[in-house]
Order: sequence, then C-alpha cells, then structure tokens
Amino acid sequence: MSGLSFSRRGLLAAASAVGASAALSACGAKTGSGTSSDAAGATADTSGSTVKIGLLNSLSGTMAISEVTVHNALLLAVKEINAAGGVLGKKLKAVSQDGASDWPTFAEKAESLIKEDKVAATFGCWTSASRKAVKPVFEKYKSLLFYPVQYEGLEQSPYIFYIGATTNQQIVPALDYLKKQGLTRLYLVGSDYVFPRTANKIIKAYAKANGMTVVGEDYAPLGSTEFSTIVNEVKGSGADAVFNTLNGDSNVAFFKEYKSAGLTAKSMPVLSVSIAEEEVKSIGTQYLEGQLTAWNYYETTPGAANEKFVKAYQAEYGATKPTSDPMEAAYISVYLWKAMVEKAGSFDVAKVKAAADGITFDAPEGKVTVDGATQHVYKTARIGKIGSDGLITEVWNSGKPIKPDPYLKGYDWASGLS
Amino acid sequence: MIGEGLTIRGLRVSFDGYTAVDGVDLDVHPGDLRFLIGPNGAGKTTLVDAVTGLVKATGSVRFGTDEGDGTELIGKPVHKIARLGIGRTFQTATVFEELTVLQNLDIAAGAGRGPLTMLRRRKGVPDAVAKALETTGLTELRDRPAGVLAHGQKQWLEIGMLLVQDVRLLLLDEPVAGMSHEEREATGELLQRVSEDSRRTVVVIEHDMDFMRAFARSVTVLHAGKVLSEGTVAEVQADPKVQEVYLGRARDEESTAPAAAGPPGEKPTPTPTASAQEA
Amino acid sequence: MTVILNQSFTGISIGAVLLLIALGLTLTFGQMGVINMAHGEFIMAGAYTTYVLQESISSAGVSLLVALPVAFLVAGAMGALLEWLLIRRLYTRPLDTLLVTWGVSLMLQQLARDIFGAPNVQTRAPDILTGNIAVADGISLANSRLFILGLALLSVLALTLVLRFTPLGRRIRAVVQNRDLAEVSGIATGTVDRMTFFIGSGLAGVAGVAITLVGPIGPTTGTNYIVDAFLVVVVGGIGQLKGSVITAFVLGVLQSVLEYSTTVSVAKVIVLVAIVAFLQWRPQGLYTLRTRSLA
Amino acid sequence: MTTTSAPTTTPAPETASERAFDRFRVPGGFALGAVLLLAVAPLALSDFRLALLAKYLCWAMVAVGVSLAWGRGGLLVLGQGVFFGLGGYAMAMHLKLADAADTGVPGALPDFMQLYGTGEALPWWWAPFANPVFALAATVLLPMAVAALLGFFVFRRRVRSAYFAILSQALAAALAIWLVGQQATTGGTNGLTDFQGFFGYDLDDPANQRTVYFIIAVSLLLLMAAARQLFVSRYGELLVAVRNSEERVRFLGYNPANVKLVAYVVAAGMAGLAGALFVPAVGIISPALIGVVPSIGFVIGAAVGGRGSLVGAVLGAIAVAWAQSTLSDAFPAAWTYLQGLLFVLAVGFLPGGLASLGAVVRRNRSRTRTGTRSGEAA
Repeated sequence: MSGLSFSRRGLLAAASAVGASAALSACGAKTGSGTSSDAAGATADTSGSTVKIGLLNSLSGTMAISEVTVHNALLLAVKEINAAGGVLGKKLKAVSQDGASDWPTFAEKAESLIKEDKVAATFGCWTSASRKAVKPVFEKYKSLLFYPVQYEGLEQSPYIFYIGATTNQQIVPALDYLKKQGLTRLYLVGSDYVFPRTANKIIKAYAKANGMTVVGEDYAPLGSTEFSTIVNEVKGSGADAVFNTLNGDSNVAFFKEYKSAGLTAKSMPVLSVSIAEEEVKSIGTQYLEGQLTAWNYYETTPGAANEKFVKAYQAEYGATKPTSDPMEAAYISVYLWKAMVEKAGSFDVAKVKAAADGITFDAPEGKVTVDGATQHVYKTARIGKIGSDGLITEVWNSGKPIKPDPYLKGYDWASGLS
Repeated sequence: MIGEGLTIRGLRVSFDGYTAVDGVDLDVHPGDLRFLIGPNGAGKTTLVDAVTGLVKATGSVRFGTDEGDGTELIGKPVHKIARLGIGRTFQTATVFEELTVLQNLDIAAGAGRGPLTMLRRRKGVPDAVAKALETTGLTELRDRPAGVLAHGQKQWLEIGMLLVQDVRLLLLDEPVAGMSHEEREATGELLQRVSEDSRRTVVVIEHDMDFMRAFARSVTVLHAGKVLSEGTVAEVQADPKVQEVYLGRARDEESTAPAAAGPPGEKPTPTPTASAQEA
Repeated sequence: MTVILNQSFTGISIGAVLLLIALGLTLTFGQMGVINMAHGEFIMAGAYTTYVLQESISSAGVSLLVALPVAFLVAGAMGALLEWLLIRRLYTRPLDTLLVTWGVSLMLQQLARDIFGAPNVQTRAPDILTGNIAVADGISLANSRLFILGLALLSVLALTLVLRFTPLGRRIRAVVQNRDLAEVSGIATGTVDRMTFFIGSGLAGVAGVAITLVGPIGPTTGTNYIVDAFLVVVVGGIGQLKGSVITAFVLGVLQSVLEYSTTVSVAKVIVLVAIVAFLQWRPQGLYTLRTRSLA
Repeated sequence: MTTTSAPTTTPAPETASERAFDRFRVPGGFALGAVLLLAVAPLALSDFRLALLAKYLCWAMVAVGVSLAWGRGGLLVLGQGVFFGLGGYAMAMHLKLADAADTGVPGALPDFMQLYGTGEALPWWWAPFANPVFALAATVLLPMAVAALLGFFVFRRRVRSAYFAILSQALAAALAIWLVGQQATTGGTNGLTDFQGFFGYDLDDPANQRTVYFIIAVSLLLLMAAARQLFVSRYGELLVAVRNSEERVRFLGYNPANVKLVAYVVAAGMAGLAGALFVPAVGIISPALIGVVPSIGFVIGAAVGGRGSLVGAVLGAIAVAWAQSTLSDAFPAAWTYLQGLLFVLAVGFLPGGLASLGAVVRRNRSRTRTGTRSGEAA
C-alpha cells in the first residue's frame, strides 16, 4: 500500500540525511578547541562613503512604549552627527530592526544587523533579558553593542558598552539618600524579574551593613495590575519608605492602590528606579506628586548641553514630549562611539575598544567619562522629586560622577553578592 | 428467565424533580422485534438513554446473552455498555459525515482492535463490513462521504454500524421518521432480517402506527413513564387503557385528529420531529 | 484576626473587579456560548472613553458619571457591529470564533495604539474616590473599590431585572433555551443575538470605566483581564448569573489569601490548579442549566 | 454533542485512478520536500538565512502536531507553548550543565545560577539533566507526560471544548508566570541563554550550526511522515469520527477520551521536540515563548495554511514566521493589523486555510452535479 512505501522512502531519505549531517558535523569544531573563533568574527563594511549602524529596539509589543522613545533619541543623535559632517568623514546610515519585545527575536535581529547589514556598531536593547539574549551574538561575531539603560550590574561583556547606570550609580546612592533622611525601615516592591531581584539583594546587603531594616519584600508578575494585597501588606508593615523596582503597567496600578489606601509621599515615600518622565505622564501626577525617583538625568537637569538636547528633541518629536534618562543615555551613546572611533582613527572594533578609556563627553546629564576597564561610564547620581507639573526636580546629587563598579568590588558589604 | 435478553426492573429516571421514567419493568427476549410506543413525553427515549448509560437512573437493567448471565448496566459508562453488545441509533441519524460509508462501518467494527492495527492503514474490506454493506444495500455507495447520503440511507448506515459491531441488543429510536413510503418498507424488511437471527434482540421506538402494525412482533405501550400495556399488536390495540390514553389525547387535539375515535393504529401521527427532519 | 479580615476585604475588592469584567461575558459567553477574545478590547474602549471625555469635561466626577453610559453605548455598539460582521457567521463554530475574535482583538489594540499612542494615558479620579474608609483599627476599604463593588452589584441587579422582566429579556432567554422554537414562535433571533451582544459588550465598556480607577489605561488594558474573566464564567457555570457572582468573590478572596501567605506568582499558579481540579469535580461549573439535549 | 469544528477536508475519494495518483503524489511530494530542505536550501542560503530557516522549521514542527490535534481531532490546542517550553527547557538545562562541566571546575553551577542563585548546590531536579540520554528523552517525554496528565483529567470529564481551550491558555499563563518567578533556578524572564556547546560541538562554529539545521530539517520530515501515517491509519479515521460526533463514537464502544488523548499527547511531544531543537538553533529559551500570546501564535500558521492539511499547516507556519520577521521591521503597525486580519480571514472565511482554496473552487463547480446524484439515490 502507498502508506507503507511512503514510510519506507521517508526513512531512506532520513537515513541519508543523517549520514550527511554526521559527515558535516565531523568537520565542525568541538567545544573548547578554539578553532572556531577565527571563522566567526564579522567584519563591518566601512568601505563606502556611508557607514551603517544598527538600532535594535522594540518597535512593537509591550516594550515598544519605552523603547520607541530610545529609538527616537538615537535617530536624533545620528541626524545631528550627520549634519555636523559624520564620523571620520563618512555619513552614518541607521538601520532599524524591531526586537518586537521578544528575546529570541532580539537575538535574530542582532545577527541580522551584524551579518546582513554589516553594521559598525549597534545601539539599543532595554530589558536585561533582551541584553542577555543578544550578548552571545555580539561576542560570537565580535561586534559592539551600546546599551543605554540602567541595569542590575554583575556583567561585563567585552563587546558591550554599558551607558546606563550600574547599581553603584543608582541603587546605592539612592540608599545613601534614604539613610541620610532617616528612612531606615524599607519595604521592597518589585516586578518579578532579574533587575528587581538583583537590586533587592543588594539593598538587603546594604541594609544589613548600614543599620537599616528590610521589613518586607514582594514581587508581582510582570504586567500584573492587581496590587491590593501587596499595598495592604505595605501599609501594615510600619515601613518608613518603599523601594520600588516595579516595571511598566504595574506602576500605574500600584500607585493608584497606594493612594487609595491612604498612603502618601509624606507618610511613607516611595523611591522608584524605573519611573522616568514618560511614565509619570501615564500614571498621573495625582498619584505621584512628592514621590522620589533615582536616575542620572532629568529633563530639568541644568546645563547648556541639556537645554540644547531637550530643545532639539522637542523640535523633532513634538513640544510636549518629555525626555528621560534612558533616552539621554541612548543619545550620548552614539556620541561616545563617535568619539572613540575618531580617537582610534578607525571603525575596527578592537581599535575602538582600545581607544575607549578616558573618552569624555559633555552630556546633558553633565560630564561623563568612559571607564575602559569595565566599559561602563562615570555618571552622577541624582535623586528627584515628582512635581505636580509632571516634571522631576533634583533634590540631591552625588556631587561628582561616580566610578562604575558593576560587581560592587569596592563595597565591603557587597562581598557575598556574586 | 434472567440472563436471556433484556431485563428491566423498577427503572426510574428523574430530572430536577420531574420523573420521566417511573418504575418500568420490561422483558425482551432474543429474536423478538419489540416496538415501544406511547405519546410524546411517555419516557420512551429516556428509557433507551438509561439503558445505554446516557442518563443516570436507579433500578436494575440487565442484559444477558447466550454466553453468560446478565450484567448490571446501571452505573456503567457509555462505552463499556456498548462493548457488552448494546447499540443504539438516535432520532436524528448521527453518522460521521466527513468519513465514507466504508470508513463509518469499519470504525463501528473495530472497537476491540489493538493499537498496532489502529496505527496501520485499513487494507481491503473486512468480512463483517462487506456483509453489512450487503444487508443494508449500501455496497454501491461505500466510498461516498456519509454526509451526502439521503436521510434513509443514513439510517440504514446506522443500522449497518450496529450490525458490524455484532450488537446483540439493538435500540432504534424512530428509525423511519421522515422516510418515504418505499424507504419505510425497505427499513421494515431490514429490521425483520436483522431480528431473525435468534441471538439478537431488537427494540424499536416508533410513532408510525402503520409501520408498527406491519412489522412488530410484540408491543409495549408507555404512558407517563410507566408501562401501560404489553402484548401482540392485536392485544395492545384491543386494550381499553390504551384506547383511553390515545382517545384522551385525541380529544385535546381534535382539530388535528378528526379520526380520533378509531383504534390507536389509525390515528394520524402528528410527529413534529419527523417533519423537522425531512429538511 | 485583623489579617484575616483585612485579606477578606481585599479579596472582596479583587472580586468586585473580577465580577464587573466578567459580567458582560456571562451574557456573550455564558448565554450565547461565544468565546469573544475581543471582549478585553471593549473594556479598553470603555477606559479610553473615560479618557476622551475627561479631555472635554473638566470635572473628574462629572466626566466619570457621564462616561458610564457613554462607554456602555460605545462598547455595546462595537460589540453589536462585531456580532453583525463576523460572529453571526460563526455560531456553529465556537472554537473558530475564539481565533477570529483574537485577530480582531489584535487589530483593535493596534488601532488604539495608532489613535492614542502606545504609552498609557492618564485619567484623574474624583478626589472622593481616591480616599478610603476606615472600617476598624488597621482595616480600611478603598473608596474606589467600594465604588466598583457598588457598580458591579448594580449592574448585576440591572441585568437580572432586564432578563427577568422585560420583553427583550424574555426573548433572550427564549433564544438561549431553544433557538429553533424561538424562531418558529416569531422571534427574530438575529436581532435578539445582536441585542444580547450589545448589552454584554456594553457591560465591558462600563467595566472599562471602573478600571480607570485602579489600573493602567493603554492598548493592552483589556488583555490583562481577559483570561481571568473567562475563568470566572467557566467556573461559575454557563448561563447562570449567580454562579459568576459567587465565583468572582471566592476567587478574589482565594487569590488575596494566597498572595498574602505565598507570593503573587505562586498564588496565581495555585488558583489555576484549583480551577482545573474544581472542573474535575463539576465539569459544568458551579451552576448549570440542566437539559437533556445530549445526543 | 455534535461537531464543534468546521468541516475541513473530506478524505480523498478513493477511486482507482485517484489512488494511483495518490500513490505517486505523496512520496513524490515528500521527496521534493526533502530535496528542497536538505540540498537546495543549504546551498542557496547564507549561514544567517539558513539559521532563520531552522527557526521557522521549528515552528513548522509544532504546526505538524497542531494539524493532527486540531485539524484532525478538532481539539483547539491553545497551550502548545507549554510543551514547546518544556522541551526547550529540558534541552537548555542539559546544555547549561554541559557548559558548566566544560569549565573544568568540579561541581560548577551554570553561569546564571552563580549570578542570581543562592550560590549553593544544584537543585535536585536539575541534576538528572546532566545525563544527555535523560535530557534528550525528557525533551519529548516530559511534554507528553504533562499532556497525558492534563488530557486525562480534562477529556475524561467531558469538559466542553471551549473550556479546554481556555484552560490550555490558563495553563500556559501559569507556567510562564511560574518560570519567571523561579529566577534562581530557571533564569526568570531572561530564560536560559548563552550556550557554548551542543553535545560537545562548539555552537559558534558555522559548520555545527549547519548540522543543527540538518537535524531540524530531518526531524521535521520524520514528524511529517509519522503524522501522515496517523492521518491515513484507522486511528486517523477514528479521530475524525470523534470530531464529527464524540457521543456516537462512545456508543460504538470506544472511549473517545483516549482517542483524543493520543492526538493531544502526540502533538505535545512534537511541540516538545521542536522546542528542544529551537534551543541550539536560536540559542535561547525563555518564558516569553510560553505564555498565552506565543501559544496562540503556534496555531496561526496552521490556521492560515490549512489545519486539515499537513503540508498546508507546515507551509503556513513557515510563511507566517517569515512574514513576521520581514514585515515587522519595516511596518511594525501594519504587521499587527495583517496578523489580526490573517486570523479573521483564514479562520473565519477559509477554515481549510490556503490549502483548501483549490478544493473550495472545485467543490463549487461540482456542487450541482453532486446534488442531482444524491437526489437520485434517495
């Protein structure tokens, strides 16, 4: 019968194919043999009059809300640099790929940018998960990624430049501030993913060493919008302040519930590390007025560089559009890369990396300096208070740029963390 | 004679306080062709539902074959009851419309097949299936999807499916409803052929009195969930209780039943289900 | 003791939200058997209606009150349109309806993104609804939750009255119980279906207005709630309002108590497992209309 | 209950001439597919494109199972992400452990556990995955076991098909939430990523990546062959019968719950294998591939291509995945509309998918003829 003859043929084809693959795999490198690394490196195409750079952001899906603003800031920087003559005499051509808020897609698109578009460098990613997904790709092809968002630290890939804050430039200063205010009993509320969990680990270690108490710790699934139980627990905990690492939509529900429970910025302030100007707009100042945030940049940060940035951004995208920390970091990441390339006199990845140390830039957030050893950036920490107009104004800053320390090696209390 | 044929004792079915079958006793012996009649709502279909495990019931239903004593059916799941050799048809013919006639019969024949047989393609036509095709006169149509069959042919296919199952007890729910005159004749003859096998017990629910008189060997009349009368066609027709029930009903329906004074068999049967099915 | 009381109140307030979002589904899913995945987007439409009205009506309280009937009409009209365009062709194919309406839901979300932008928008709640009432020492009830509870109960009452005592309600019940007979009796079943869908979707719009008091308003607002809402109706039982009411509150309290004693994630998982186990015990849900149309 | 799914394909009428055609067509098509996948694609496509194709073929493997369970059995399997994820995690856990062992440090933990974990010993449920045989078997058997357990309970109690769909979704949501919550042992939202080797072969080497592609292509062909055998077997006929009328099948002495269970479990195993092979091909498995949305995504390809047709489902899955990755960059908004529209049009108006276009035209042409013929017979 046809069914049988069909299966037999299927098996034959399969057998021959398995044979073929076995033959092929015989040529493939074994792990640790080191033969593969020479083959895998990708070369950027810098031969023409333009140089391609990759922009890798989620333009669709749940993360698009935040990542589109970063994408816009990147495009603005590219436009300005091209207007000023480009990099090493070549105009930049931005190739945008949509990570679609999906980590495997990020990996696929990263590979596409490197292999198909032969970009000189890539800018983007927001979530830690997307960064973790693309990290092996950039390492495999020895191509550069500039990552613009504050993150949980504990990472140092040779092919990633971390332009956002690491923990000792955001979390630790925020704790210093709270301690100074006498707010020593903390309640930790976060979304259930890497950043909040790592941040809270650090907070607990800090608290232990600094005579502070963590009275409670709760995690809500990403996207969760039901906070009555958590707020109830917070209310009954007798904490001085809440350290909030919630992400996205959850913040809206959390703060609405928080206010409904009768908790205020006066009675129990909330210090948030993921709420920037854009988020303030969508939560509503009704619920946020007086609450605290920790970043390295605010739209209100004084200085000529920031005035110019805000003006240029609003001219490009609309007068009501706020600027925020990740956008600013994305914006300066392109300028920092440009400075590295110009110092190296080449687009070659190895040379660019070698030139990175000590590069400075007069950024909207103030002066920033690249630390070549960690491939992070010296940044000034700033605590802000949310005003009734939706803007965040600085109430404290670290005075000078803080040296990046992604593994918190310079802090004794953090020795057991990693 | 428990252990031979269908033996029902004290069968009771209620839905939310409404008792549809109210203490029915019934014996049907192999080789019989029993007709179950009664006005709408008498509990005929519910009785069959109870026997085949479709509704929860109390009391006792046993079915015995020549091979062994009757097993209690109450409380067994539907497919286990079916495996004891009890098969049924529904008022609306339910065949597998997307499968061919042959495939329908083959599936009916194969409840006991092992996994290896199941995973292989069917080769040729099993003997039982060929025989059923012949008995039901569907040989010509065996490669047609069952969905395109005419109404009567679907009913025959259903009966054929019971035959290949080697069913010992056939419960047929209004098999000729909506059929043309010729189809009724053909169906009746088919039922007689089927019940001639002395190992088989056939129970037919029917509204069509002409059909009943032409083919029934024995008749049970149900009324309000109880057995009203039982016997041969002639005995039942002569039973005053039966006449009263049907007369009483007929009085209410005078407009539709002008010939109400006659014996039940002559009463025109207003069966809404039948007319609905003709579409 | 305070904890138990507190969590019970919290549970009731979670239950109130669940009830309100599931109420429309008791009609479209419960009565008509349509799995409408775009139901969440009708909730979203209600929420955006609130936002739009607040742009033109400055008083938060007035705009909220105006939003309730307007959102009902907007979401209801969307539902009736969806029924007329697509769902009425799919009544015999409930599973296909699920996928088709999922497609509609994707398009509506994108539409919202194109009209209002991807970020969440904000509405102001009237001051009276941002406070709370202290019930006892350490126990307080948020006014917004009380408002939602009241709105949910009012909606249940209104729906019950409509179904019981109006000609439309009688027709709806007639069509649910026996479509063919209803049709033969001269009821325009098509129109009744559309009206049922209108009311069910309209209730989703009302839920959307209420949601603005407790959650974010964005293109994905609806999807956050949709699976939970379906579970309420599944557990409550098809076609029975009281089943959904009881289920919403039981699930709310269960969720709240579990969240308190474990974590939110674990609580969610346990609730889902409990639901599967419950359906083992009562596959038709808490309450069911008993019929004998099995064959 | 009568059927809940739309009539899709009527089995091929078995006239002698068509049977002869069938005998030629199926193996011929299979051989053509094998040549395209195993010879043409590797020669014509760059390494990058080939890697993309490998990913699409993983979706196609899931679609084979969807075609069996949904197309044939009428079971709307909206939780395939769960099985895909279980297979993927089983494979990824093994690769992570193998990488850790490769570091040469005795008792080394996978890298993410050192970062986020408690820093203590390996959790007990990770330990067996160090064994390659156990891990490989688990990629298929674990999803099948979970499906068997769930299916046993759901089908046994005759839970309505709509409930089944909703419960599947709820299960997908629950597993995703659980995985995210267990960051120390599952990597949380990040999932498991950054694999160095695949059973001793360096995954960075393009030659090995090509081998992974071949393994995936061959697996897909084998799954299609297996599914085809199920389609034409007596079991396949019975499955259609169950879809047509579950109650009737019960009266024939079968337990329809078991019939459905087999299709559901086999589909789960296929999704598990697809997930397992996805890991070396794409280099990541994460909860994002498991939740409600991806689970529905697994169905869309089969719906568009034609759930009742094996080839249609496979080509549909590949085409939708391709369209997504090509269109979403250039037109992210338009792609979302298109995706929604595909669902509406394919499921609502062409339930047989694109594969049925030809048949629909043919049927319309011959409708009058069939009408007269059945009229005569009556």
